[in-house]
Amino acid sequence: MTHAISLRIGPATFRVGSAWPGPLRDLARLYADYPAPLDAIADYTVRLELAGWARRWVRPSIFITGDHGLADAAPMSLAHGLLAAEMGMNLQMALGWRRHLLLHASSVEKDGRVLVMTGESGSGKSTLAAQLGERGWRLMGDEFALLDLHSGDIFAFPRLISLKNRAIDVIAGDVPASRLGPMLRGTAKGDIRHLVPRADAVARMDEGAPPALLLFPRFGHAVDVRPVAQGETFMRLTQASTNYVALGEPGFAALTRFVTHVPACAIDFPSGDEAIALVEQLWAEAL
Amino acid sequence: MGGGPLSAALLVAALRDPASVERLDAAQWNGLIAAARAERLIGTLAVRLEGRAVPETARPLLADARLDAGREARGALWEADRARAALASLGVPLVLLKGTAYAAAGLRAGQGRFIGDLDILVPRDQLDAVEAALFAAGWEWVKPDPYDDAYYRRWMHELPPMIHATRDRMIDVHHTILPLTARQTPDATAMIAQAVPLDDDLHILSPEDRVCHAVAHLLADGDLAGGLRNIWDIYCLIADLPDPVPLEARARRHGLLSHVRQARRLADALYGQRRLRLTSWDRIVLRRLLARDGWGRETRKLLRFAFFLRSHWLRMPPLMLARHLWTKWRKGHRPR
Amino acid sequence: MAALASKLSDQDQMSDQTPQQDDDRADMAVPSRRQLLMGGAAAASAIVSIRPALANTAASVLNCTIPVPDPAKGNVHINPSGQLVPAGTPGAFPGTGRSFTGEQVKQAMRGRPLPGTSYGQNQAYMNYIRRLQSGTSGFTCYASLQMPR
Amino acid sequence: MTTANYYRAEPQEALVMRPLADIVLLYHRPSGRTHMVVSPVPEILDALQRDGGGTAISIHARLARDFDLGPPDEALAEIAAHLAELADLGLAYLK
Repeated sequence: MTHAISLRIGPATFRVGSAWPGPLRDLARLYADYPAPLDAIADYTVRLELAGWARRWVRPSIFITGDHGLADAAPMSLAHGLLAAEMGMNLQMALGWRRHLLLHASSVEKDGRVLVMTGESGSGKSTLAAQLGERGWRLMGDEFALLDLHSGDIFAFPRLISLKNRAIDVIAGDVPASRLGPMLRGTAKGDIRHLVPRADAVARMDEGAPPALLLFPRFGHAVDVRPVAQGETFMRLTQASTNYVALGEPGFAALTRFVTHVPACAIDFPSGDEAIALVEQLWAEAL
Repeated sequence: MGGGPLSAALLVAALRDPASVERLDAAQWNGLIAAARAERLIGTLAVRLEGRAVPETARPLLADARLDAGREARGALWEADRARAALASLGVPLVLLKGTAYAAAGLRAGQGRFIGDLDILVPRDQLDAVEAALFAAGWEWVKPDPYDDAYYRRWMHELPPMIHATRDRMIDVHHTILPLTARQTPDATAMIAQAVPLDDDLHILSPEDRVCHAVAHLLADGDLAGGLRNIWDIYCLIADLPDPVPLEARARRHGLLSHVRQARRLADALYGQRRLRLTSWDRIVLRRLLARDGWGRETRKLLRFAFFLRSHWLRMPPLMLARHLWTKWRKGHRPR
Repeated sequence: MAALASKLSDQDQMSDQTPQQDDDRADMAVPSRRQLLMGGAAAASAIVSIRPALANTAASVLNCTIPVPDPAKGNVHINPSGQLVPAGTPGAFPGTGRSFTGEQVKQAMRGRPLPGTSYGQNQAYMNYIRRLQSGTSGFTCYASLQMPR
Repeated sequence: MTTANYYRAEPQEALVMRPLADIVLLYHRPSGRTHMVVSPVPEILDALQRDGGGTAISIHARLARDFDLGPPDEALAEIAAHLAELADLGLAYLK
């Protein structure tokens, strides 16, 4: 492929190839301060290919593929090239990662312990993690949390945070432009702008820590807190993990230890501010 | 544009001579891994490289692949056990084929192998009973399309594929090993008669028939998709033959002698000592098999398409091919 | 899961000991002659098997589309219950010739009709999508949108 | 669902059982599958494993010693239904 870049996010190294230079220029700028890959051997190859032979000139659009791919993947406009590259990397992790139990969850760390938040996209887990990341917590990831199969610690996958729609105004306002990606309008999930995690979160991305609290956030509802039983927590986490079944018994043991050690609550909140107050209160109670 | 040497060549060299990987640089490792994943040989490669000096960053990746392969084999054996339980009441000899058979018998060809669907061979006259028993045990048709169904029943060597409702695993029930229309007509009854029991229910083909089946599946039927994996199977199966002589006679009996000889040459050229003389047709097949670049992408598209057409051609006589393609074309099948 | 949950609600505490760490067999000692909950012969299943959530999360990290109907099926129409019928069957809807995105189908599952469809068309298309089976294009995308079965 | 069907138990080392506060988790090594179970399934499995196998009748008798099972005919039918389901999942083997 004419253009290529290697980068490391947490424990995973990616080789991203592209038929166009644009997406890789954005990646190079936004991932500039990330610790470099140990060498050029990549855990995964991502390919941003032409979505059809005419697509180089006529309405250029990208077909995302790589070591792992989805036949049903929708072509994406070149204007959303950075998002396509991020999705390509996420897809390799979702379909291929085996070194940790992969949870579709955001995670932040404070005082050496980790708060994990899981829920469908649109539940607010990513925005909440991004906000906490700007308020003294160390952001570990807004999309994937890595549960270590031996220690039970959570490890970071601090990819670029994807701020969606309203969250862009809430957060982008008070962060330096150098930490912001281009405004991507009209993607399948609305407007998206990528935010680079803070410098210390990037520098400390290899530091794991034990989980202390699991939350199931739900944006847009009256404030409410409900404990979630271990059985239901276990079931919901197996559905929020793309590699639980693939890991076999080590996955079973790691998830069983997690649900028997980490208290879980469902929290509803109408807006970000209530959410942060609620989280800080529950965090204090959990310790 | 190709991104370094053809990665498939790197993959074949690494399987043939594992020590050679110690001379690879990072770019070549990336090509090797991309090709191994695209050809679904990453597990086989990882098992083959166990104990070799590999770069620090490649070690966890290969370890993951070995663990995956182990779980893959267990999943395949569990499917075989479920099929055994479903068919136990019929008293039908259940012959495992391909990957599941190699894993069940602990053959070298099964080590690290990607397995995927469960393939079984049953006597043709038991097909309806087997189909009913599988339905009762929770399997369903994958594609309930009447045209495909009739086509499969009349011309194909197997039932239409079935999938288990809750386990999401597929099963292919064969009553012979080549489409009825293919020129070669292997003797499935003889294969079942010579099958080797693994335990009181499950059987696998005899050593010679295992080679013949793998060859039939690859050369006579396939468009060589997964060819590198199939030839690796054949290379291992031939190497494990207690005595090479009976293979020729068995191949002749199944009408596959020329194909078995070609497979032997290809296996030797890719994975062996590379001493056997190749025909020009062999070289074309090898060019098709090695058509993958350093990014894991398929290259030589025209050559690949030619083999795609060939696979349909081999499957049925010309007149029927025209009607089949016309029906599919009318129904909107466009080769992607 | 609902069946299991209902059984849980009136299930008294299994055993009050704290969950052991790594001992292989939990001790089934039961202090008193406890009433073992019997839901009757037609008891809802007391076993829920975990299924791979691969599609569920994979496609949520990637936009996907569902062609209605699968172009490989040729020019067929869709009857109200979502089955493919020969073109021109009365009461059936023509295929759209376009694909719906995962997001649009997810909204439709929550009541907002598929864009550009009449009420009847939307019902027929959603029934078609619900009947998708592995091997038909769009199945992985659809499987990924469902809550755990 | 005859109550006289004899089911052989899975060997003990094939099953890992972990009780949670409200449910019992079951990992079945040969299939690599995880199941979540509530009473009476863990008790039935345990009885099956203690004897290496059993029928709905024998298991009903064994459970009746430790538990109050309610009307016998209903309990027998449910135990038979669960045994059949366990066999479907490969957690027991119908002889």
